[in-house]
Amino acid sequence: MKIKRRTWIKAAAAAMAAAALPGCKPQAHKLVPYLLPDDEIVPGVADWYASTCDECSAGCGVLVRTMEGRAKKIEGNPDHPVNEGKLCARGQAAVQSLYHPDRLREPRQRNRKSSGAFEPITWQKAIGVIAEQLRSAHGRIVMISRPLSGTSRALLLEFMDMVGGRLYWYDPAADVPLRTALSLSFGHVGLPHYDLAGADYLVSFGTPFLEQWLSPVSYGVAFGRMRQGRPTVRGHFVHIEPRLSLTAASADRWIPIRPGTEGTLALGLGHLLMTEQSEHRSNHLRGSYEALFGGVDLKRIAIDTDVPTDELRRLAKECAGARHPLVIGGGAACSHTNATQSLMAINGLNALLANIGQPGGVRFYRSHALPNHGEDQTVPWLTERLAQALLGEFESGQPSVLLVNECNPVFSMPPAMHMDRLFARASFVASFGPLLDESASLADVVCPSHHWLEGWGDHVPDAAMAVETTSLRQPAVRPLYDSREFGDTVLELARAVRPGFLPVKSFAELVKHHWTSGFGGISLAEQEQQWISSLQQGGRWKDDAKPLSVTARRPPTRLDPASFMGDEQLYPLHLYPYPSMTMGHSGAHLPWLQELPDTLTTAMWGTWVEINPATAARYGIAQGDIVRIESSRGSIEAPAMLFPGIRPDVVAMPVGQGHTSYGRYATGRGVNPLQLAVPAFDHESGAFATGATRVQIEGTGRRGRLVLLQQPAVDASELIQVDPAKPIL
Amino acid sequence: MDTRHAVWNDMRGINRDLLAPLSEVSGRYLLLVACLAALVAAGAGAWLYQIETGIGQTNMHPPIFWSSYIASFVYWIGVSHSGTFISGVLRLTKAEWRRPVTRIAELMTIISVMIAGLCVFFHLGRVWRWYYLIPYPNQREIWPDFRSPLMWDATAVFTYATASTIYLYLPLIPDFALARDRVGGWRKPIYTLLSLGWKGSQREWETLNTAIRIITPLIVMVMISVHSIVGWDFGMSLVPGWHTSIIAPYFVVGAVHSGLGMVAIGLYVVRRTYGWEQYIRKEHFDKLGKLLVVTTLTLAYLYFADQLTVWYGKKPDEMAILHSMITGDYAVPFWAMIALIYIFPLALLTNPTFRAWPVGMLCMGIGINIGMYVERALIIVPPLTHPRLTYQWSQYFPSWIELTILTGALALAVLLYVLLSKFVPLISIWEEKEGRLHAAAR
Amino acid sequence: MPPRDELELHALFEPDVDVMNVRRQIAHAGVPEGSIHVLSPVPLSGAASDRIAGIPLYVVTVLAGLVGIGVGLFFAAGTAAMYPLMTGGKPIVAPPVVGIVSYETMMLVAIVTTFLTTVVKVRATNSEIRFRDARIDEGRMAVAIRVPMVGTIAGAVREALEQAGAIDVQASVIMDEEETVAQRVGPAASLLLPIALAGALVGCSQDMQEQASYQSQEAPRLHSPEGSIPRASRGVLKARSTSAGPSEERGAALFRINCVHCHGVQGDGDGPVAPYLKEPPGNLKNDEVRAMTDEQIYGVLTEGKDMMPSFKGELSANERLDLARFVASLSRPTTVRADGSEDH
Amino acid sequence: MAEADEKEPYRWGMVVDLDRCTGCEACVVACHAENNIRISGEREAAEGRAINWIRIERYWEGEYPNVKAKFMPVLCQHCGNAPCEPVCPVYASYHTPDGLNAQVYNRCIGVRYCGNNCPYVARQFNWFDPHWDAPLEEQLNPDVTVRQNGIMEKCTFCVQRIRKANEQADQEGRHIRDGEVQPACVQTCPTSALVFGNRNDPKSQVSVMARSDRGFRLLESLGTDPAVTYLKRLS
Repeated sequence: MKIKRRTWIKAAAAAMAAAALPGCKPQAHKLVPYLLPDDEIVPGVADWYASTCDECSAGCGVLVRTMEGRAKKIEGNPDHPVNEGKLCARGQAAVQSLYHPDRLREPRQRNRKSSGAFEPITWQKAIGVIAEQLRSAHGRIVMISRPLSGTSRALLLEFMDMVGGRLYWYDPAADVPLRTALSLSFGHVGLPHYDLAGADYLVSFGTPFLEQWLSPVSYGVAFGRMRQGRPTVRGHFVHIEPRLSLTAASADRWIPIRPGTEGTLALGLGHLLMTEQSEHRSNHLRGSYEALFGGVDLKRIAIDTDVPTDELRRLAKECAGARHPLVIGGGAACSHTNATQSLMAINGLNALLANIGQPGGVRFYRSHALPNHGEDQTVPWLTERLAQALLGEFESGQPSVLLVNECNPVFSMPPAMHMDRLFARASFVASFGPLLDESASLADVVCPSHHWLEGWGDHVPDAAMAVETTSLRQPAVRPLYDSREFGDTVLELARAVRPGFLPVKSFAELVKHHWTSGFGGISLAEQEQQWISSLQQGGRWKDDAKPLSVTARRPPTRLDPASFMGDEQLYPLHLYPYPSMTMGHSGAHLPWLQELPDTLTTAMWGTWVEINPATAARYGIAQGDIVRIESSRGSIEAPAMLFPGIRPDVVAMPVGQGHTSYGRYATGRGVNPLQLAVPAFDHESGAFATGATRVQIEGTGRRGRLVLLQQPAVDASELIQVDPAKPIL
Repeated sequence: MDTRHAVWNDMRGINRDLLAPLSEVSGRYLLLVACLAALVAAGAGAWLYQIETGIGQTNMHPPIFWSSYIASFVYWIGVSHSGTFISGVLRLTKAEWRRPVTRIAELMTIISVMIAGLCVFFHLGRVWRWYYLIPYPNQREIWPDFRSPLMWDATAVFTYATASTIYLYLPLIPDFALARDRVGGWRKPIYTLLSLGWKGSQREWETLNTAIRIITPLIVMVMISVHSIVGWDFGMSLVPGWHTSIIAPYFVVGAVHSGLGMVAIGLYVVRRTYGWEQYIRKEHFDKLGKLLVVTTLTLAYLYFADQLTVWYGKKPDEMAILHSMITGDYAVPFWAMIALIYIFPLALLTNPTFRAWPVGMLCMGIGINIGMYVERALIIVPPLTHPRLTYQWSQYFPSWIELTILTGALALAVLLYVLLSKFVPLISIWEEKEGRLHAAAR
Repeated sequence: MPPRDELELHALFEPDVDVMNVRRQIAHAGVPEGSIHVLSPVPLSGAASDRIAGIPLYVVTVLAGLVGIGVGLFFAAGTAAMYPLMTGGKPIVAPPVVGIVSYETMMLVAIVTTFLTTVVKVRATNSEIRFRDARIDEGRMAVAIRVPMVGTIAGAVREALEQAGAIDVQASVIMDEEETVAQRVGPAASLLLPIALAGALVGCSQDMQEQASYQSQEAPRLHSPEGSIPRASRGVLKARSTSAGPSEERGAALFRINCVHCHGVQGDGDGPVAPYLKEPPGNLKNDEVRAMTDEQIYGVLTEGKDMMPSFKGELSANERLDLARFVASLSRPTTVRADGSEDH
Repeated sequence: MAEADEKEPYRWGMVVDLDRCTGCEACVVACHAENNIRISGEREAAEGRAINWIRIERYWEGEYPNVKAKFMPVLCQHCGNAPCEPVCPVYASYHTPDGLNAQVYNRCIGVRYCGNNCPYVARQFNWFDPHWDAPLEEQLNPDVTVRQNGIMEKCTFCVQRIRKANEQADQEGRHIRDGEVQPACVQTCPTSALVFGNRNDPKSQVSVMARSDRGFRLLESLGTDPAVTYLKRLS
């Protein structure tokens, strides 16, 4: 093989050339300038829009970081009195609900008779169809909506008066028994302000105030202050609940009482406060509570509640000795047939401890609202008993038009209520939610409303606050799809039914009108200036709310024991469904929340059943086994989670999963424990007693799939650590 | 004197025997090459799939970031040390029985170093950016961080690969000359090139022998440094169970132990396929067995010393690892490893008849290598699955992609060996002749 | 190696020949010691070995080792000192690390240099010998002698060889060889080609240049929502901390940037673009402008006026206010200073 | 303790008050929203590959009925003597002058030794390329790189916010005020359990709280000198 020198040089040159080949250019990035420059957008610089979060009814003030017309991040508004710059997990995840891939993009209609599939229609057609139904319904109209406040509440009330329909608020996390108990005890409609930050001794009967209860962020901020906010005082916190919930985990002491006996324990505590600890507390109220707390047998209470008497005495002594004791009830206490009575007893304790209206106690304020907001009309809550009555009415031949706004009763109400039958019976159903959830998929016409980051509105906090707060909501981004503001849809419907309903052009203008007219007699320019500064600040909050002097009107006279559904022998265990701490009742469609590990069990992307390790051992169940849970109404299956923080006679399951139609991340994931719930209602409030069902569990021998953050990818991880130091050699 | 004369006459026979594999290509050989190539292709396909979709195809997850690829890297580096150790030490001690063994072992060295290098590339998350490891001048003014044990690894393995290639090539020069004169076809020009025009004059012999005498101690020192550095990859970390001072010597002895096992396999296979009973005699297997006993005892001693201090000290984070191995998730592989690399060798290799029995030595070699592979995996995986924060304890088992790639790598090693045996005489011909002359002279 | 007319004699011997005796006889026949080569299939021990010229190999190894340490020091210590980056609280140049890396590079350079020297030495010695009889490997000895063609030495040596018992003696004339160099290097070049190509492929991937997130000014461009007022809005006048100079200066600067090309440097409406416009830009010094209040000028700047575009998107509210004040000052009777110079 | 270096005004650190932490995990979601962390999906989460730059570890103590669940937010501790830095062969992980443990995404080749060497298991790895169903990618933060597969990533104390505050402070010719720059988790923590600030400034809130007698540091015995100080829970 002879290669001449020249050929060798040519080969080398070719090699060099090959090496220089690859100048592959990166993809060209086009910079697209604006045709008409946008007055607010400076490329690369973020705009911050002040608004109000609408993921739950607390209404925290938020600042939305927007870059070139795209919402990037939601942060707390530091000036806002509700959340003081902080936000909960759900608030942070709200951006994903704006850009959710399965949001409805335009109004759709479903022909019930034919295939039942939804076809897109125009807005005129949708409004026309609904208006036609409203006109022909002659007043037989029922509207179920999530609780609204401010201008949208006033508008909806006026609309419903105009069409002669009935309006109900529906929110699965509304704790209706607590509201009923408060109005019965103190004759006051609104929720008081539990001043945790000022309290130095807190007793909580099942209240999940650190999870998703009424105003989670404000209670989070208050809890932080109660613990470490004051240099010399550290608030002591005792939590009483059958299961060690996230709130119980932050308590100094957790008292696992038997389900349904919160009221009984309150009686015992009240009795001790009146008798043995009476010298600490002024007993001017002795008379009115004598009937309730007087004749009480402590031993009986100890047996019923499974709480030793010395524990009860210690609680009473500490409670009486504290300077600012506070007792709150809710959450678990609301899920039994004697809920309202127990809560009235619990609130009675506050009266006994004379902390009503005191700093660190239960404080009531005059509910305020901007003028002509119709605050005098109270809107009834759609409790399950009321829903059953409605179903009866619809089935007895008087079906009416059903309007549903941003709530999902078909899923969140227990299936025993047959909400699907109510929707089927209704002559016509219209839904205004953003997603095609279970309720919307049974509707005839679906008109998607703007996401709260795309729309206008204002919000008055549900619970009373020391600072009189009204917060504003302004769009941070332009609407993504062909959806409309809910207010605008209502206005158009109203005008279709009765022309000339309201002089305003749009809902945004209505909100502005309400706000500017509320500023009193100042010039137009000044009103505009006030409006702009309110928008920039995120609302208006004068600092002094007028306290309301409240007297305990009718003390509770008797306390019935909680009744449970299902035979004691056949179904020995209590079912304890609790709202999932990551998703709550309605957050399952957000991937960030699905992926958020439930802090106590560290489980993600699914449902599980929590069983006390001793009970699990008795039934021969290991961590991760599929367990069948059976009640008299049916049975479901879920993987078992050995959970040391639960009573042996109770099994707990998170509520929030098991959707059949709620976006790609939630549909067909997990299981809804409320399927097992046997119908039982709280006497006074009519709310469904979700904790009143007895169940039986048995291992199916199959292995389930528990997705855990702790000890990842370990199929049979025992949650209870084997003590590594156990000698083996 | 006549025996010396017999040896001289017999040289033609030696040439014929030892050059036999180079010439005939049997059907069985082609079949073997074909199925090995298929396995290699499967491994390469799995690797491309892993590069394309992401290294998530493996079963690794926090806290287990290293797993079977690094275990294979350590195993192959360990096996590669057999060649240098045997040919190096035996040449230093002038042990006569080294003659047929050295080249078989050195060929294994070259191939296993290459496969070890390949395992590193399987392991890299962004393998197309591997050249960041090379210290080349660049406008970003950034350079590999030589404080990282992995850069010591890179330097050491590169040095070791170059050195062992040289150490294999030097004694091959005379054999290439011999082959150049006898083998035709496409190999002749390559042999001509590789034999550097070797004529066999005494001055050439003298140069060659001095060179080999100089490089032998150097390469043994390199061998010890390379596997200590591979040990320090783990020793330098804070992972409980890795951060021990004994890990470097333990790895070196472990390497030699698995290397000797592999050589035993090599000897038996070569002897069996080419029928070189009178070249690779029972005496070789016996001597190899003796060496194995020595390494088994040393390794057992080091391992016992390490685990004793852990067990007696009872530090929780290290006890957790010991527990997981003795009674926990990794008990089965642990006790299998103990049996394969300590109990069977000590029990069987101590009696001479077994040592001299080639089939026995083959099984012993295979057992030791499987045991050592499991031992490397048990060094890497249990400490990673039990970090100090018990919240992160986890489990790991290789995924099918990892197993395919690693079997592909093993098949590639055997394929290269089989192909090389057609190109390079497996037993050093001139050393064999020289050995016989020495034996005859005594 | 200039071609010389020389002869090479090959003598094949039985293995048991006394090599020393043969060597003495040939030397006696007048051949210098250096050009006698004894070829054997295995290294002959002791006496028969020729002396090796040149520096001993171990010296080369030791020197190469020292060079290797230097290379190691450069790589580990030198580069770390040149690009000092703090990691893990460890010293920038860590002695044990430099030690390990230098140890490795020392070994590398030492072994490679020894090998290269051996190759050179072996090539040097065996290039003197032209011919190798294949039968050496089958257990024969051979002696190769190089003698000049002319003269009687060749015949004398041939006899001495036959006398010493040579089985077969051959002679061959030394040929010219120059193409061996190319022969050697050709295959090496072909090896270089694939490596260069492989190197080329590597630099082609563009990791993370294509970001899933929208970079600024990336299509599709969206607009901000109508009616909403961000916290630090550009459209809302706010009391501004006087960071930059007085308002006039800022106004002048903005005028120079945004307005001069139509309204001209002095604001007379004679800017370079003016002739190309359908309607001539307004002369800012005429009385119509003088009559306008600052707010009205601000309005014109914000909304634009017939041909003039709106500057709402370009300038923030405060910038437009400064610009309006400056434009007003252009047309207003300038406050005549005491020394009569106009106050621009 | 790496000594406070006068020339460098900032050394960022964090204090976690365990007595305030209620385990509500708002910090985890805020971190996901701010730093473009991928949605790993159920399969990847089941394989233990869910990426959380900050996670709330829950440890059970005791047996029923007096059982307690203790929460421990764990994130990258930005150690002074970080074990993950010297072991990286390509300088992808190094220590910035202002006390942050920086992770250079483009430089990382995925050797993952730093992941092994971190005793806090604070480093996460991108096993696959991330994927966002349209239009979720509209939410991605342009200031933070979207990482591809084969790259190690971890908490950066929201370095994009720190750098923006640096620029802002330099523009106004002053130092960054205490509390002016806050990572997303510190900003959203309802009970203010997380506090972030400059450890070089003895009067900053984080320095004051770090000196509290309840203070301890995670796995301090390893000598990693973490920048995060935990305050013990009292009940």
